Amino acid sequence: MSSQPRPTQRAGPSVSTTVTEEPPLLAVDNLHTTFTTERGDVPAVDGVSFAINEGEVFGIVGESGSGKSVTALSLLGLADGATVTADRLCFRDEDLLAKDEAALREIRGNDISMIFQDPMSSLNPVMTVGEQIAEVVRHHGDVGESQSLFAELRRKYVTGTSESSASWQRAVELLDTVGIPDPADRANEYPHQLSGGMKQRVMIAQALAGDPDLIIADEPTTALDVTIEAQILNELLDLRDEFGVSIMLITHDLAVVRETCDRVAVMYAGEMMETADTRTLFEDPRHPYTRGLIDSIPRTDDDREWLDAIEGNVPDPTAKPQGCPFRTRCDAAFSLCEEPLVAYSAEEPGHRTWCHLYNDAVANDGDEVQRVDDAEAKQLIQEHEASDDLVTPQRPNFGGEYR
Amino acid sequence: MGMRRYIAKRVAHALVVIYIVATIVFFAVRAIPGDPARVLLGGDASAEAIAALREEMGLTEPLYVQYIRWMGRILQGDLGTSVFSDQSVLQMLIGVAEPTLSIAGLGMLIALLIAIPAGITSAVKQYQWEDYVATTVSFIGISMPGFWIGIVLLIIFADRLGWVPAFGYVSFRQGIIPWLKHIILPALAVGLPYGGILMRMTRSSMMEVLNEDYMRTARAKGLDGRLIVFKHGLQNALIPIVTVAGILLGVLLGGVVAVEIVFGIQGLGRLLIASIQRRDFPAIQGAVILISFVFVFMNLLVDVLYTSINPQIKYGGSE
Amino acid sequence: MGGSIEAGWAFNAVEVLDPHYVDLYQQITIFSNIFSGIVKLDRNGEIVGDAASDWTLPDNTTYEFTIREGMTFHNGDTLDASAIKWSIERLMGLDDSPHIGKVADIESVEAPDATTLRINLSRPVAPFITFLTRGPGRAGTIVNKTAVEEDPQRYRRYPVGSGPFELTERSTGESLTLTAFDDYWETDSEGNSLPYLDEVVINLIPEPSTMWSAITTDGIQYADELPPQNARQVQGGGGSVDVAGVSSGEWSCLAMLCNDPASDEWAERQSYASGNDQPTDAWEGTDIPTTDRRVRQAVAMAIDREELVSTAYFGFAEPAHSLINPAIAWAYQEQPENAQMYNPERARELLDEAGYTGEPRFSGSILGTPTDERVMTVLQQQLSNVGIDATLDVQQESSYWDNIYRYNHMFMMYGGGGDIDPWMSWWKQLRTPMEEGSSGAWQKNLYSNENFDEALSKSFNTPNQDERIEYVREAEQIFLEDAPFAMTTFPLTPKGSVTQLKNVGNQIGLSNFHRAYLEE
Amino acid sequence: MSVSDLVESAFSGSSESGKTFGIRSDLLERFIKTIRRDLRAKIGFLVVALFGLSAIFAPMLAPYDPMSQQFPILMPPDPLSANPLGTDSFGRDLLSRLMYGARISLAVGLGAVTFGAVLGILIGLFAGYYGGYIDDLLMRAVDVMWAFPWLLIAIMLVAIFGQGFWNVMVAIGFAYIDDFARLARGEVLAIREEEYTMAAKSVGLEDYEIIFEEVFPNTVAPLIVQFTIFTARAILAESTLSFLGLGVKPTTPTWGALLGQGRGFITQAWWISIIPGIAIMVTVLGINLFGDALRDAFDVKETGQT
Repeated sequence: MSSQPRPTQRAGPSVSTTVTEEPPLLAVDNLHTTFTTERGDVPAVDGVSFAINEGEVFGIVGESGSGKSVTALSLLGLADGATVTADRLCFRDEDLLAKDEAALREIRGNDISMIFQDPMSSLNPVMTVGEQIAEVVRHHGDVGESQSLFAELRRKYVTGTSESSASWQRAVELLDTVGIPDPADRANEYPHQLSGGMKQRVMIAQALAGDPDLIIADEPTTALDVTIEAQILNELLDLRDEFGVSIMLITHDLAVVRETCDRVAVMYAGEMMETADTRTLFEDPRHPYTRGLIDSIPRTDDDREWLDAIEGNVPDPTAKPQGCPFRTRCDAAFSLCEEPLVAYSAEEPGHRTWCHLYNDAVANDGDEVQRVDDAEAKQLIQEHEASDDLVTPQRPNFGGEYR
Repeated sequence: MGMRRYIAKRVAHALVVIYIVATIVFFAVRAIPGDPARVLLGGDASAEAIAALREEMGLTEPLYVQYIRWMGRILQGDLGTSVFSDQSVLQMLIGVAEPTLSIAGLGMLIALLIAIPAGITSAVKQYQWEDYVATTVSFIGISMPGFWIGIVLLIIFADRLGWVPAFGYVSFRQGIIPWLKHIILPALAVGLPYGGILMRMTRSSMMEVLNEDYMRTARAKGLDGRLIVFKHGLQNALIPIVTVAGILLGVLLGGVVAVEIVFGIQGLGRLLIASIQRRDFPAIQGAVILISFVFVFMNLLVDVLYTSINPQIKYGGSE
Repeated sequence: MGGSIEAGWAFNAVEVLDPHYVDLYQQITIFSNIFSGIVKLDRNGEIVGDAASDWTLPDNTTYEFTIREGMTFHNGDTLDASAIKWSIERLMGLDDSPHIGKVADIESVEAPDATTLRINLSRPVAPFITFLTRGPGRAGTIVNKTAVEEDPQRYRRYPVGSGPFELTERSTGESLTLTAFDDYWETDSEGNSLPYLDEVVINLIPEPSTMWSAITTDGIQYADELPPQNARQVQGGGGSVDVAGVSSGEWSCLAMLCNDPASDEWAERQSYASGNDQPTDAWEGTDIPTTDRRVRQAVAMAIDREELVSTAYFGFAEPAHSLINPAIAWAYQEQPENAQMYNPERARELLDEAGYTGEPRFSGSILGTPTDERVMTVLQQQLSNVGIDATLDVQQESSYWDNIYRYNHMFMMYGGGGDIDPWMSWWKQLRTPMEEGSSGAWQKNLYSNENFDEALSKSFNTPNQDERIEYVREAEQIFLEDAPFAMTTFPLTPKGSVTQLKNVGNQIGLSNFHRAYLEE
Repeated sequence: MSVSDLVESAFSGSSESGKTFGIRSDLLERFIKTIRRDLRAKIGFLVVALFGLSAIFAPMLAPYDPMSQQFPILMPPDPLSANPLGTDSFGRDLLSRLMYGARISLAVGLGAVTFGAVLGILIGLFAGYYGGYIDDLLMRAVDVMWAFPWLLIAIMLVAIFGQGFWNVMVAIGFAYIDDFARLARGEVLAIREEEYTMAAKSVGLEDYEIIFEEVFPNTVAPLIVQFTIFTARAILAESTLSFLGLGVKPTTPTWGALLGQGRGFITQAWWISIIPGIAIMVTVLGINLFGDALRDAFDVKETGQT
């Protein structure tokens, strides 16, 4: 293969030149999510770009605090108190940033639904699981049951949801789909009466209820023990096959990724480190951080100590180092690392690495730098830079969304 | 089934508490200096007459005998006869309970009607003007003596504006409107401070709920804000409030006493104070028992209600 | 005419209305609308016939009454001499009645025929006739045999009388309803039957301020007692409310401890009054200034009664310079010689003479009830002006009565009401306590003076008013000389009525509706 | 669930919660920081300080002797006159009486809560620390107390022991024992198993040493908040008792007593009952604000249950 340096194109278009032809289901380009606190602005997500295609399972992996969950919340405008900006944030070419709260509500649950990390706290303790699913069905709006405030409150506090209603029927059906035994009875139970695994299945059923095109699963298995974990993951994959729904799987666990994902993005301190299809990533990890992660897989059973493979901790988001956030912990760090990060493409289409080691002006054996032509390198970086500054649409800081 | 056993257990407990209260009160009132016989016969009655009456009232017997007698009667539901009015204490209590309970009831209603919506609003609109207004008002409400609110209301609405009568009580049997007119000011006087506390409660409880994961879930489902608050939030937020509402009854009952005085209403509180001043032992005991009874059982009721709105508790109580 | 009115009584709960047990003035003012007496007091405070059309004293110990014909009780029973006989004899049998003393000297009661009632006394009792008045007297107030014998307990609360109104309904702590008694015997000068009013609803309004707003907002048309501070607002009329300050034969004073209860002379004697065999040792080794007559006189002079009237009573009282109150028209003098007058200089001199020259001259505590508080507060100030340091001890009524008979206070707020004969304010209060009989039975301050006792006895045994007045004056002079009481005021009760309500009888503090009417 | 908790939560501004341990060292520091930072604390502190000082220095500040009846009676307020707040029904200067009144009212308030706190905390600490039947016993006792509405307890005690400064103080404080007991107990239970308690045990400290040197200091934060808020309530309680005529000696001016004396004059001299009421309101409001701020500063957890 030729090691001929190729000028990397702008991130946006380059995304679309990946495996499939038709436009991606979700396209995220240079996403920034910033929380304003009295301790100053916190860039939780700091320039993230990726795309998810129809029927694909896309993994985002990173340590806790790497901004992966916030990324997910930002997509649906659920990142309270944060200001979200991006060059591009499109679902089926609809600009999500342009949508107001009401419009977003239409998307949530219907087109994109979420599964949260902790099923214990993510289900409403005072509502039967059946109702919690049924209301999504109604919200999805093709059962023709009123979902006005009054109607809903009457159902909740007075009549209860009738078991014969279409929405309830569908809820039971869904519980069955996600493999809950005698769903008709279960539907009438409260979350605290179900096991952790059951709860997570309920969450999944709930996520399916609006039959969405994309399910964002945020650490869906962390709170569960290993045996259950496998079941749940398989459940998800089956659904993908069954309904052709795409899944964005957020996890800190590369092993999970290897089992489930088609493509994966590695995040660190709110920034992208590397993205590629799963096989490539595991066979040819280019980023030192990615390598670190992969080296540590054998010890996945425990999710705290596995980072011993990489010394040090994630930097405080308010005091992130100049340039590459990882350089303080990186063995291969060198002169360019304080320069702003840009994406460098590898041979594999869609395999991109945010690490100056792969600047064409740098010669390296993948672990160590042999020679750097600083002047040329910096110039190349600036080209990337320049290509980034265009007017970025942004969603204002909504604060709490209970209006 | 669990529920029934739980209630039975709590009732038993409540009865024990009331029994102890009753006992304490029995001896407490006898520790109050002053002789009922003398009060009854008037200051200048002859020593003989007084001695005779004390005999008749059974005050000459040793304390433990009196106590046993009294307990015996209590168990037959006989609270004795008022020293002062020759009237069965039970009748007296029934007579005065209505106004007091009317005021307390309406007061609590007012409190809840103000507190819950205001609390929710200021939680949802946290750090916006609605929140600041509600919070300030509630703080002021908490900081005023109820009876003083009563005085102010009386001056404005009864004395100056003459919208409602300033004194007394008419039973609802004589018509709802007059009844309301007589108790609205007292009810406000007891309700506002109480509402203040409840509102603060609702606010903080609601704010906790708003931060819960399941509320985020609800939003991720695409439900609209109001629906989320009232369908997913409210019930959860109310769980602690229900308990509190019960506890606060004590505060409220206490408030009613002073308010009755302000509005010259012949209620339980008034009877109690008067009876203490007259050393009317049976009446005092009756009143205190009744009050503790209401208090304890309201809380029992609240506990049951609590378990019913919170599916997570098995009837082991709210411990 | 006719019509019905709402009235307000400043009282917590009017329960007992059986005149033979009634002790409180608020009760008297109610039942004197329900009952007839043998005699009654007319609007000038003169004693006139009620059930009796007339009476004579064949001798000093016999009263012979002519009883009206055709009188009936509310329950239809006829009221004749024998009914009255029964009523009096009932009282004579009630040991636990506060009024039994009034009939103690009755030897026998006879009713030879329906219209003649003869009462024989064991000895002359000058004030006896006043005992028989309908209102304050109570001894001669006529109760109904059938009703009493049916259920004496019930009778206390549901009395049956023969007065212009009958008690038809009552709800404890709330109200009593008086309905006109159709067969009431009396008619007015044009022969219209009395009473004019069909109904009087008596609301119990213990709260003074609410009583006031009630009558100003026409919630009630009559107030048995208004808070003086409000009443003073409408003095001089003009408003929709008329206020009359009426004397109910009430007097009030500062009683001063005249002897050490533990002294040899009194250790035994005090028990006749107090019933406590053990005299208090509260005074052991301490000197009691008020045992010195000069000190008592000084205290009496230290009291500025005008200021007291205006500040403590808002004008609803007469300054009291002696113990005979205005309701006793025939004996009352506003300022008899040696009357107790305000004179701080002289007071200081007297205290100097008595040897109390320090700063303060001496300290003592005043015992009183919450109702005395205003007066006490003002007195405290006035005493301090002559160098006496008084602390206030306000006790609930029950403990007040306990304390007062322990004689452990130097000063006591004390007074009486409904005293329509000097004897009523003197005999039990100031005469030397005796082991037997009522003499000095109510001694609050351990006063004793043979001459005073003597004068009282004489006045007690002389029914003839013209001779009697001599002894009364004699006793009064001794009283003023010894000053066991520092008189303060003769309180007036502010009675309020809306201007349309006319002719309520307020003699001696009563509220008699039997000639009252509403003006169209 | 006890009144203490509900009041706590009722007054808690922040929904962020989480117990703070080992705060004893920086307690004072936090105090001062709070006052400097938090507006509520500023206002509250100023108000309390203002009334506190005017109470302490009343003899120097008050224009007249609060007892001397030297003015015309029932003079309406007039800022320019000799009696800016008017006179009462004895012609005594209201401003002076208000200032002297502050002394008693505040003293009773503080005293009462101190009494309740000391007893309650002792009970709570022992109950919580020893657990078992001691716990049961003490807590049942507390339960019974709790079955009386506070006013009942107070009225009874005053009726039995008579009026007067100390009696009223105790009578009011008595009602707070159970609340403090519950709070202290809850806190102890929460931290009994904490490492340092264990450690202390293991090095063989005496129980009382552990309780007072290890456990107690760590319950301080919530207790302080509790204390502040209850002081406010105690002042209200005092006013109610005095108003009912069951307060400190009827003749001594306390805010409640002033209110009570004004009662008979509502229609003609509103100021006698309104002005002391305002004084009470402002003070209590101040204390409440302060307590509220403290809670946030100490980040005291609001528990739903006992």
